[in-house]
Amino acid sequence: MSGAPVTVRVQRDDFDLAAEVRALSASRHDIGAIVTFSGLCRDEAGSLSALELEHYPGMAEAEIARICKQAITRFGLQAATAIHRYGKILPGENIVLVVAASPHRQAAFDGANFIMDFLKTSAPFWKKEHAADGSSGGWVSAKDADDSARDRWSKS
Amino acid sequence: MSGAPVTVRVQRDDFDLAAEVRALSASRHDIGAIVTFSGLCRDEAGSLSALELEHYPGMAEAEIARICKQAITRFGLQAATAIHRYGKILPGENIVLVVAASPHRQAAFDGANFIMDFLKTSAPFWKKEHAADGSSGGWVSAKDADDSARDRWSKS
Amino acid sequence: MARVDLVYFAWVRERIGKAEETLELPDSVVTAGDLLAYLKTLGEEYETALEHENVIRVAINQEHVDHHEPIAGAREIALFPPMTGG
Amino acid sequence: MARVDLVYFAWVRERIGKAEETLELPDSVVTAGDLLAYLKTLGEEYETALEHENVIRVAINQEHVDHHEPIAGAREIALFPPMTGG
Repeated sequence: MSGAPVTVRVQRDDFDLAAEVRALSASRHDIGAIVTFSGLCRDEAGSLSALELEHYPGMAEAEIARICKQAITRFGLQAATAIHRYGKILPGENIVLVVAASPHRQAAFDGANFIMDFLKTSAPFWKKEHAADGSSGGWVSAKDADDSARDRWSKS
Repeated sequence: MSGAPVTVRVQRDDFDLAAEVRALSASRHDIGAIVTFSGLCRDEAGSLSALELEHYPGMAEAEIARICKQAITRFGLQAATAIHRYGKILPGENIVLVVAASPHRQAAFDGANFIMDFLKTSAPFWKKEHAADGSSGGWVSAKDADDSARDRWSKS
Repeated sequence: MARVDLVYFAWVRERIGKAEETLELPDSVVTAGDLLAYLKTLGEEYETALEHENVIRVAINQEHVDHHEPIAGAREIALFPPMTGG
Repeated sequence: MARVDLVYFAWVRERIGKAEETLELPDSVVTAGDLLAYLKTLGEEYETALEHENVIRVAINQEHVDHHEPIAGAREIALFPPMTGG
């Protein structure tokens, strides 16, 4: 829906899932479904001590906003929120949050899924691993699977 | 994953999205993705004043738990939570919550989506509408679209 | 004769006019479908409630069953419309 | 000669050894691909950073572009590896 509110933030601090859902749904009674996606830092069976997230300020926000607006148009979302953290992130901590609201459930699922797939492949963020043994695990490589996940949205 | 924790509740009171996500993810560092689905009562452009949710106590919990366990096995979820409310629910209020956790994002999306599709078609709940003009809008009819949404999971 | 607890939900409950009852079923009632047919002989309210037999869902001991399934061993049989939760 | 701000991220930044710089580009640099080829003539660190040209992503004025696209009008050009956020 055009005019549907889009909230995009790129920030060092953690976010509050419930507060973001409330902000997006408060004082309206036409939302039937809200899907949230939280991406968290895994410890990779204890081998990872932290992730360091680098981003391209300005472009990161712009790309994510563009993706959210595409999702709103394509799936008829009533609202979309995307928050991406940067800096040092420890295992168990949040990295990214996506929230999609719609009158019906499948659009909310598809909208959040679409936003995540495109965010992963086109929002300018890069992850560096810090290994638990003190060494730098180096930069995370992009996965072909993420490109495939994105490309399935252009099939239908 | 067998042994993955399943939390199922059928209750009159509202639930707390953030608390449920915290309960499922606290003190573990192996979760990479958490998808939540919240189903809300829509006011149908002002024509609906409330929904009345009836359920079959005992069977409702058992069916939802069975569906969650299927999703855990099928998608390799690390944990699943499903909470369904009953009684009178006003527009803007929550009806149902599903939370799915997994190491990777698509499994979490698919797991939550699968649980919702089966919950809608096989968990023993029934909705009665109360119209804003004071009349009873009667019992909500089951939708063919919900059967189709469920049946797509047996295709692949 | 088998003694069984019957429970009804939503518009099945409203049309029959009660939420539950205990009945002695004749031996001729073998399947869930037989039960529906038998109940319809008990009065107009049952006839109205179960008019469209094919949409009525049956659960035995809190598990969904098809109409052709036997009810032997049932302690509790539930009849209800298609579900509309979620 | 066109004056343009260049910004580098992740291992492109680390290998070039700086996060940003302003360069005067010769008129022969027309496309994003030309820019990559030109930068590789500036020193070993650029050669190492941009060795696998095809994986380097380019953004002009904070929008993704393909290597064959012209850089005319660019105020800021960013070079970086494939993205790994989310």
